[in-house]
Amino acid sequence: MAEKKKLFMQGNEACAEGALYAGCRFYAGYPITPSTEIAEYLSRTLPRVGGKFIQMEDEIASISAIAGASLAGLKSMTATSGPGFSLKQEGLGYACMAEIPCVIVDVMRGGPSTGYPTGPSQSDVMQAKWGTHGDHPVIAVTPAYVQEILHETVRAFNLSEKYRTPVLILFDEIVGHMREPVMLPEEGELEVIDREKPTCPPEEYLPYDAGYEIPPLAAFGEGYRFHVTGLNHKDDGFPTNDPEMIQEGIKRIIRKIDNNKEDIWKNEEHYIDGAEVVVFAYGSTARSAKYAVRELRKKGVKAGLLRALTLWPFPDEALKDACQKARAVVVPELNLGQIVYEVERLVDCHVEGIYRVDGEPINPMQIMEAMEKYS
Amino acid sequence: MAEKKKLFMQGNEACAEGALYAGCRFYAGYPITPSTEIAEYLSRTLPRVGGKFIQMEDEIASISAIAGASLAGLKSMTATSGPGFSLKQEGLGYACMAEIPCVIVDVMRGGPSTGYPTGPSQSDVMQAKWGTHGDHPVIAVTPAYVQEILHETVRAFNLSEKYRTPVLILFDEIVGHMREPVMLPEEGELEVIDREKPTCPPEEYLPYDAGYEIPPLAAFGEGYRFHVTGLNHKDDGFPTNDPEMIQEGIKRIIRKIDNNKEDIWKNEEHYIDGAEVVVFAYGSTARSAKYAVRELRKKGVKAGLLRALTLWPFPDEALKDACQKARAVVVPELNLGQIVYEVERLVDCHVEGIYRVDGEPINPMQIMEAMEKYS
Amino acid sequence: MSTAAAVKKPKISVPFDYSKYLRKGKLPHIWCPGCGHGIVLKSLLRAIEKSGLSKDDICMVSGIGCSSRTPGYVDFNTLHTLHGRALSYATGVKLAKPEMKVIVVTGDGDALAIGGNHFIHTCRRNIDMTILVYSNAIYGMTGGQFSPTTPSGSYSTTSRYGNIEPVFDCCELAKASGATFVARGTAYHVQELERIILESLKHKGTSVVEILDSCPVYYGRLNKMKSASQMMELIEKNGTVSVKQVDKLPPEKVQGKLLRGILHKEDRPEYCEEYQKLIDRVSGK
Amino acid sequence: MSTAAAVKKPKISVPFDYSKYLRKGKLPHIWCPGCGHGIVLKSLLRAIEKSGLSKDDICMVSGIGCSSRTPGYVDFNTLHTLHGRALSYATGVKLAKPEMKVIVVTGDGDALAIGGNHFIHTCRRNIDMTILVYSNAIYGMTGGQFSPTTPSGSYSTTSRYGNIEPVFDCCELAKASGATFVARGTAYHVQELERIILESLKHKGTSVVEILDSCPVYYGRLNKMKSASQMMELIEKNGTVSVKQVDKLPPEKVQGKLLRGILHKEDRPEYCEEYQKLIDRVSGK
Amino acid sequence: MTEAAKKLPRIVIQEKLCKGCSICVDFCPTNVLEMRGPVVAVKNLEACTRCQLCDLRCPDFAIQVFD
Amino acid sequence: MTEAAKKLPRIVIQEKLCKGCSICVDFCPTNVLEMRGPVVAVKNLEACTRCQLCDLRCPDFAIQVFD
Amino acid sequence: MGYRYELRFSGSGGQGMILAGIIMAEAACIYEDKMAVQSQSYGPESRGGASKSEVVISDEPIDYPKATSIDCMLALTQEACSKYHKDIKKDGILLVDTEMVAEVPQGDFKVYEAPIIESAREEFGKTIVANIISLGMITEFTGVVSKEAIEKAVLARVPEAFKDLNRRALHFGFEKAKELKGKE
Amino acid sequence: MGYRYELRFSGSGGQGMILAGIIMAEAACIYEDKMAVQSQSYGPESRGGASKSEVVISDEPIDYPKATSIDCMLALTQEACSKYHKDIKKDGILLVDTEMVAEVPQGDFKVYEAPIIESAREEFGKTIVANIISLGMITEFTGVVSKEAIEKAVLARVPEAFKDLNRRALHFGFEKAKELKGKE
Ligand SMILES: Cc1ncc(C[n+]2csc(CCOP(=O)(O)OP(=O)(O)O)c2C)c(N)n1
Ligand SMILES: Cc1ncc(C[n+]2csc(CCOP(=O)(O)OP(=O)(O)O)c2C)c(N)n1
Ligand code: SF4
Ligand code: SF4
Ligand code: SF4
Ligand code: SF4
Ligand code: SF4
Ligand code: SF4
Ligand SMILES: [Mg+2]
Ligand SMILES: [Mg+2]
Repeated sequence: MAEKKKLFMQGNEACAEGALYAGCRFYAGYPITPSTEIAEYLSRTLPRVGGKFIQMEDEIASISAIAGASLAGLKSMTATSGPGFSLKQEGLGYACMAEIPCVIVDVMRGGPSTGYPTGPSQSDVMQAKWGTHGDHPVIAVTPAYVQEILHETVRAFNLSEKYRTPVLILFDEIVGHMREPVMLPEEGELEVIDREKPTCPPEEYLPYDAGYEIPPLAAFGEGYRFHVTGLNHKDDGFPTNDPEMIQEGIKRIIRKIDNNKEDIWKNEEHYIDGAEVVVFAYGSTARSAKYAVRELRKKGVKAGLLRALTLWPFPDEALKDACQKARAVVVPELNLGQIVYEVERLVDCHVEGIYRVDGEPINPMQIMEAMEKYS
Repeated sequence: MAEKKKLFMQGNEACAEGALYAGCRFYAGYPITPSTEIAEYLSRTLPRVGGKFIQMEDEIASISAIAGASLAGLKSMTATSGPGFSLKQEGLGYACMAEIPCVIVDVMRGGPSTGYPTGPSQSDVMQAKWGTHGDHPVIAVTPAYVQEILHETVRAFNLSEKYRTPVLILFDEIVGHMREPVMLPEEGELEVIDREKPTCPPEEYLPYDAGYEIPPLAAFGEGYRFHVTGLNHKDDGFPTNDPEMIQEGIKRIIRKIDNNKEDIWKNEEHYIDGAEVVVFAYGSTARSAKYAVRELRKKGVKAGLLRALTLWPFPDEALKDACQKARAVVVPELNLGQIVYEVERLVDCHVEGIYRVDGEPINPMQIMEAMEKYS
Repeated sequence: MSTAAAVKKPKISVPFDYSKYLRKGKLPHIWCPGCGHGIVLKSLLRAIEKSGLSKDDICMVSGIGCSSRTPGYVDFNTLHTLHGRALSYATGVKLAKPEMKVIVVTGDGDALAIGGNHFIHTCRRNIDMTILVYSNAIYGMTGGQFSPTTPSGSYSTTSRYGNIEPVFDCCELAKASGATFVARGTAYHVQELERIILESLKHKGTSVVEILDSCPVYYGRLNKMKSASQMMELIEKNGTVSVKQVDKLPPEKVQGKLLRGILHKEDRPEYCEEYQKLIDRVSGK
Repeated sequence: MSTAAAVKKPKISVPFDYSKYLRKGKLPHIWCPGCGHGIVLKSLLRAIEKSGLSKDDICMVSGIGCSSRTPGYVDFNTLHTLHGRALSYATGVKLAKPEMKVIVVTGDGDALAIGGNHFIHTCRRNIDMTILVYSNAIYGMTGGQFSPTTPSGSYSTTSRYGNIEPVFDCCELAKASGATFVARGTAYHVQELERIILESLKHKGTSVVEILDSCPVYYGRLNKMKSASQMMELIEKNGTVSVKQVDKLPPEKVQGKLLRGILHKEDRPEYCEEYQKLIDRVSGK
Repeated sequence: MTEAAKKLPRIVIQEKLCKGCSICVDFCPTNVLEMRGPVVAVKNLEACTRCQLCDLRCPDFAIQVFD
Repeated sequence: MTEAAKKLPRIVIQEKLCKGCSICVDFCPTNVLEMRGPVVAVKNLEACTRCQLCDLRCPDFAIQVFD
Repeated sequence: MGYRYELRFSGSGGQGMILAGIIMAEAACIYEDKMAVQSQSYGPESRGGASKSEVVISDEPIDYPKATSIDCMLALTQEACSKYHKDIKKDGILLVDTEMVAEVPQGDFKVYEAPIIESAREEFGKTIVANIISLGMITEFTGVVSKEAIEKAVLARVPEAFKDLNRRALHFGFEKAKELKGKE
Repeated sequence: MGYRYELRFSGSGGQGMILAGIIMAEAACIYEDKMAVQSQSYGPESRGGASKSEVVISDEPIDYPKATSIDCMLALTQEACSKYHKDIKKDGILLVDTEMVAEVPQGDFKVYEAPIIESAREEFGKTIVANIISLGMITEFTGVVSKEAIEKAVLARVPEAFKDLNRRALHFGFEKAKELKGKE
C-alpha cells in the first residue's frame, strides 16, 4: 500500500482493499453471491499482512467471530448478501448492545428469500435499520462507485472504531461486480481512526462508563479483565434489572449516534441550490440519477440530486434543505419502495417513487421521465 | 373444545388454545422466555388431538419445519421471542416467497440482543415488517387481552390460510404472562378458514398461477407433484431469470395483501368521533390508553383511542380518519419510537410519542398527561 | 482408463428409461460438463425404480447449492429450500405425512457446513428419511470455496495457499450423531451406488449416504485435475476401497482411503413411529 | 450417603481460597440451591490455580443459559454472548490473540442444541480451547424443557408424557467431529473433575469436557428426585464408571453407564499454529 | 468368430444434451467412443459390449445403448 | 484414644451464602453436619476428618474447613 | 361506575406468590362473577430475588392490569416488602410475616404482622402453605371475595392428596386474621 | 462535452467474455488516459446460458455504467446474439462468429461476420483465444483504444507462458478486421 497505483478493480475487491487500508486484520465469513469476492480477496491478502481470514461454518458464526476478534483488539469485518444478512441479525444486535466495533458488508441481491442471487437490488435498506429485535443504533454507508467503495470502507471502519458500534456497508450487485479504475491511497492519505483505549488503571475501568459519550474499549488480554454481555448492563458491564439503568443504557447507545449525526452524515449534492425537482438516491441508483440530472439541466429543467453516502442515520436535515424549493422529490430504488417512507415522513412536497425489482438497473431515462413531470 | 367453559388463563396459554381451535396440528419451536408456555402447553395438548409437537434444535429449524409441515397439509405454528425472531427472519422470507401459510408468534421482551428476558417490550414491531431481506408482504396482529389473544390467534390462522402467507402474532411479555378469564369458544362459534386446495387435474396445476389472486395450494403427497423454491419463480413454481416474471412474482405476493387490506384490518375505536386528541396504540400499551381515554372523557377532555389489532398492513385509513379533527395524536410504545414513524408519515397534526424501555409498562397517567397537553 | 470392474458381465441390456421420473422440458440441466451430480441423480432414479415407490409418495427436499438443484428435475413432490435447512423442512414434511418417503439431496456445504446442526439432530432423532450428501469437496454454486470436506492442502478460491482446515468424516459424524444407516458411495461406482441407495431407501430411520462426486469446474481446475474423468479416477476410484474388500487388502492399499459400502446399520425406534405411539397413548385411541 | 471413596485420606488440609478468582461482591450467585453449576465452577478454579495460568491470559466465553452465567463471577477476561454462539465468539478471540487461554463454559442446550454446528466445527478445526459442557440434561434457564441430553423417557416441561427423543453422546460427537481431547467428569467426582480439567487446560487443541451435573429445580423435581444429593447419587455417582475401572468390572456393572475420565487424546496440528505457519510462509517472514 | 454375424448395438447420442465432458469416452472399456468437436461420437461400434457404462456414467442423460 | 487431645477443626459457614441445599450434609462421610432451618450447621465437630468434601461439593462457596 | 380492587402478593421466588395471585383472581372471576386480572413480574433469573404477583378485581372489564394504588399487599420477605410497599394506597392494608420482615415500613396504611411462615412450619409442617394461610387472612381482612369462593379456588388448584391440608391452612388464615382484627 | 463509447461482449459462460471486457476497459483506463467502467450480467447458474460483459469508455467520469446505446457488440453464440443485439445504436457495429451465429439480425447497424472460433481452433489450437482475436478485431474496427494499449492490456492479463500465443491472436484479429474492412 506504499505507492499510489491505478488499478482496475471490482467493487468487491475495492471493499477488501479499503478494509486492509483501514487496518482490518480479521475477516470471518461464509461465501454468498454476490459478495464472495470480498472473502476471496481477503483470504489471499490478509495473511500477507499478518491478518487472519477464516471461513466459518455459517453467517451466524461469522458475525460472532468478528465480534470476538474485535474484543480481542483486531479491527474486524464480515461480508454477506441478503440471506446471510438475515441470519446475522441476532449477532448484529449483540454488537450494538455490547458496543463492539466491527464492519458488516451486505452486497444486495434480488430478494426476498433466495430470490435472484445474481441480480442487483436495494431491498435490504430497511432491514439494515430494523432487522434485529429491539431498539438499537444503526450506521450504514452506501457507496456507489468502485473508488468510493474503497474510501467508504475506510470511513466505515473509522466510524465503527470512533463510535464503538457495528457499521454496515450496503451496496448492490451492480457496484459490487463492476470494475472501475481505482487509485490505491498512499499511507497517510486517508484518515484512519483507531478505537480509544482506556488509560485508567484496570481496577477503575468501566467498559460502559456513562461518563463518556463513547467509553474507551480495552482489548481482552491486556490487563483489563472486564465483562461483556448482551443483557442490559450497568456501566461496569454486569447485568442489571434496575429499570433506570436498563433504559439509560439503551438510550445511551442510541444517543451516541444521534448526537453525532453531523459527523456521520455524508451527502453529495448536484445542482441542489434552487432545484425545483429533486431526486433523492443512494447506491448504484444514484449513478443513474446523476446522469439524469445532468441531462435534465442541459434541457433547462431545474433538477437536483441529493445522494446519500450515509443512509443511516437518515440524512433528514440535508433532505429537508434540498427540498426547500422543490415541487416534488423523486426516489428511485431497486425495491418496491423503502426509503421513500422516510422521505414521505420528512418532506412536504410531492413524493414519487420509482421502483424496480426485476434484476435490471433503474436507468436514467426512467428517472428523467419522472422528474420532467414536475418541471 | 366442545363445551363453553370459563377458564382463568395465561395469554400464552390462550394463544395455544386459539391455535388448537383454528385447527393447528403442527408446532415446532425452541424454548425462549417469555414465549415458552405456548410450546409447553402444545407439547401436552397437540398429541391428544393427534397433532404433532416437536422441539427443534433451534429457531431456524423450527420455522423451517413448520413450513415443511404446512406444505404437507397441516396448519402449523411456531412461537418465539426477540432473539429467536431475529434468527427466524430468513425462514420467514422463504415462507413469504413460497407462499406457505403458517403462523409465527413473537412474545416481545426487552431488547436489543439478550436484553431483559423477563421484561415486556414492543420493540420488534418494525422488525416484523422489515426484518427479512427483500420486499415481502407482512400481516401482523397485535392482541392486548387474553381472550383476544385466543380470538386473534384463530384470526391469524384464518388470514394465513386465506392469503397463503405467514402471519405474525405480536404481543408482549405483560399480556403473554398475564392471566384473565377466558371463554373457550364452542365448535362453530368462530369462523375457521382452511386453505383453498386445487380442484383441477394434477397435470394442470400451477402452484403460483397468476390467474388467481391467491392460487390454491395442494398438499404434498396428494397427487399434485409440484415444485416449491425460494428462488424467483414462474407460475409453475420453477425458477426463472426472466425480468418481467421476477418482478411480477414479487409484486403479486405484495398485491394480494395490499388489495385485501379491508379484510385484514381490524381496529377498535373508543370515543373517536370528533376526538380532539387521539391516542394510537396497540398491544398492552393500548390497555393503558383505553383506561386513560376513559378517565379523560370523565374530565371532559375530547380524547379518543384508535387501537390496532392488525398492525401490518398498517391501518393508514383508520388512522387518517381518526385524526381528522385531532390537534394531536399520541403514540405510546414500549420502545424508543417505532410505529410513531408510520404515524408521522400519515397524519398532518402534531405527533407525540411516549416511549419506555425500562421493563415497566406505560401507565395510564403518562398517557393522560401527554394527551391533556393538547386538550 | 478402462477398468477391470467395468468389463464385468453387463447387468443391464436395455437402457434405463429415466424420462418416467424426469419433469418434461427441463433438460439440459444446469450442471457443468462432467459434473458428478447428474451421475448421482441417475443412480438415485434407478434405485427408486427398484424400490417400487410411487412418485406421489416421494417428497424430495433440498437446500441450496448445485446439488440442491436436483429436485427441480424430478417428478416428485419437490421442495427446494434454504441453504442448510433442507433437513428441517424435511422433518416437518415427514412428521406431517409419515406415510411419505422423504429423500433429502444436499451438498457437502449445505449438509455439513451451514446445515451441520440439523444434520446431527436429524440423525439423533432417527427420523425416517434418506439423506444423500453429494460430496464434491467444494462449494460449487458459489464458485469454488473450500468446504468441510475439502482435503487439507487442497486449493480453492478461499484457500489459495492450500487449505489448512481438517475435514469431517461425514459418515463418522452421522454415526456418532445417531444415524441408523450410514453408507458411502461414489459417482464412479454407479451400480454399487444404486444398490446402496436402494438399501438406504428400504431402511427405516435416518439413513445417510455420502456420495463422492466431482466438481471439475472448480475443485478440478483449482487442483490441476485435467478432466472430469481424471478426477473420478483419482478421487472416487483410487481414493476409495470397498468395505467388502478392505479385509482382504494389504494395509498399504487401504491406507488413506475412504471406505465404500454400507458402513453402519442398526435398528432403533424411529421418531415418527414413537410419536404415533405417544398419540395413541394420550389421545386414548 | 457416605461413600467409600470419600473416606480416603484427605488430600487438602487448608481450604482453597476461591476469592482470588472471584469478582468481588458478586456472591451469592444466581444458581438455585443444589445446582451443580457452582460445584463445577469450583473444580475449574482449582484446576486453573494448578495450571499456573495468569488471570490476564484467560478469556472465558459463554453462551446463554444458567451455566453460561459463569463468566460473570470470575475475574478473567469474560464474554457472555448469545445462545449457542459461544464457540464462534471464542474462535474470534483465540485467532486474534492466540497467546490467550480460551475457556468456554456452556450448557447442554447451548453447546449441543442451538450451538451444535459451532460445536462440531470447532472440534473439526482443532482450535486450541477448552470447552466445558455443563450437562444437566435440561434447559435450566428457560424453566425445564428437555435438551439433547435428556434421557429418553424422562420428564420435562415439554415432555410431560416422557421424552421420546434419543440423546447425543456428547463425547462421541466431539470425537467424531475431530476434538483431540475428550473427557467426561461429574460434579460429584469433584477432585477427579479438577484433574480432568487441568489436563484439558494443558492440552493443545480443542478439548471437550462433558460434565454431568444437576438441575434439581427442574430436572430433579420433574423426575421425582427428592433432593440435589439424591440426583448426584443416582446420576453422577451410580450412573457413571471410571475408564480406569471399566475393564476390571463385570459387564452388568458397566451396562448403561457413562464412562468418566479422559476418553480420547491425540496430537493433531492446532488451527492457530497452522495459520501462523501460513502467515510466515506468505508474508515472507 | 461367429459373433461377427451378431446384430450391432445402437448407440443413441442426444447431441443437444451432450456437454462434451468425455466421461463416456474415457471410461468405455472397449474404446468405442471419441470426442468429435464439442460432442461425443461413435468411432468403433463393433467393439461395443453393451455394458451400458457410458450411459450409466453420463451426467447429462445424453447417451443410450440399445440392443 | 489419645486423639481426643487433638485440636478440633474449624468449620466456617457463611450463612448469607448457604442456600440450604444440604449437599454437604448428605455427603459428609462422618455425619458432622445437619440442616438447621434454612441453613447448614455443625452438629458433631469431633467427627470431622477435615476431608474437605463438604467444601468441595458446596455449590455456593458457603462452607470451609480449617485445620 | 364500578370499583377497582388491587392486591399485591410479594416475596421471593419459590414462596408461591404467583399461585396465591392466581387463586385469588380465580376466586373472584370463576367462583364469583367478578372480573379479575393477574399479572406478575420477576427477574431474568426466575429464581430467588424479589418476586411479585398482582391481582386487580373489578365489576367492569379491566384495562390497565397492573397495580398502582394498592388496596392490600402481602410481603413475605424483607426485600420484597421494602421494594414494593410504596404503591399501597391511603388506608390500604399491608400484611407482613413477622419472622421475615424486621423493618416494617410505616405509612398511611394499616399494617398487620403475623408469623405466617412459622405457623406454616409449626402447625402444618410445610412452609409452602404460607401462601394459603395468607390468602385466608387477606380474605378475612378485605372481604374482596367470599370465603366460599376462595376455598373453592384453593381446592381446585391443589392436588387431591393436599386438599385437606390446604383447606385447614386457609381456615387457619381466616381465624388468625379475625384474632388480629379483634386486637385492634 | 465528452463522448461515451459503449461496447458489449456476449457469448456463453466460459467463452471469456468477461475477461475481454476487462481487458478492453483496462486498455482504455490504465494504458490510455480514459475513463472506463466494466460491468456484467449472468444468470444465477453462473455456468452456461447467455452471458454479457459491457464496457463504457469516456473522457469524463462515467455515472450510468450500463450500455443502452451500443457502439459495438460482439456475439459468440446465437442465443447471446438474439438476446442482446437490440440495444445496438444506429450505425453501430455488430461482430458475430460465422460458425455459431446462423441467424444474423438485421438492423440500422453494420454487421461483420468472421469465423473467430474456428480460427482460434485451427490457427492457435485453443478455442479460448477467440476472445483475444475478437479484441483485436474490435480495436481495428472501432479505434476506441490504440493497438498499443490493447496489446499491453492483453499481455498484462495473461500468464507468462501464454503471452506469445495471445499476442499473436490479437494481431491475427487486427489483420482479420483489416481484411473485412477492406472488402467493404
Ligand atoms: C444463507 C446462505 N448462505 C450462503 C449462501 C450461498 N451459497 C449457495 S450454495 C452454497 C454452497 C453450496 O455448496 P454445496 O452444498 O457443497 O453444493 P454444491 O454446489 O457443491 O453442489 C453457498 C455457500 C446461500 N444461498 N444462503
Ligand atoms: C436465540 C435464543 N434462543 C433461545 C433462548 C432461550 N434460552 C436461554 S438459555 C436456554 C437453554 C439453556 O440450557 P442449557 O444451555 O442447557 O443451560 P442450563 O440453563 O441448563 O445451564 C434457552 C433455550 C435464547 N436466549 N436465545
Ligand atoms: S460448479 Fe461444480 S458442482 Fe456446480 S454444476 Fe459445475 S461442476 Fe457441478
Ligand atoms: S434452573 Fe437448574 S440449572 Fe438453572 S440454576 Fe436452577 S438448578 Fe441450576
Ligand atoms: S455400452 Fe459399454 S462398450 Fe458400449 S459404448 Fe457404452 S461403455 Fe462402451
Ligand atoms: S458422458 Fe454424456 S455428456 Fe459427457 S461426453 Fe459422453 S455423452 Fe456427452
Ligand atoms: S471436612 Fe469432611 S468430615 Fe469434616 S464436615 Fe466436611 S465433609 Fe464432613
Ligand atoms: S452445600 Fe453449601 S449451600 Fe448447600 S447446605 Fe451445605 S453449605 Fe449450604
Ligand atoms: Mg459441494
Ligand atoms: Mg442444561
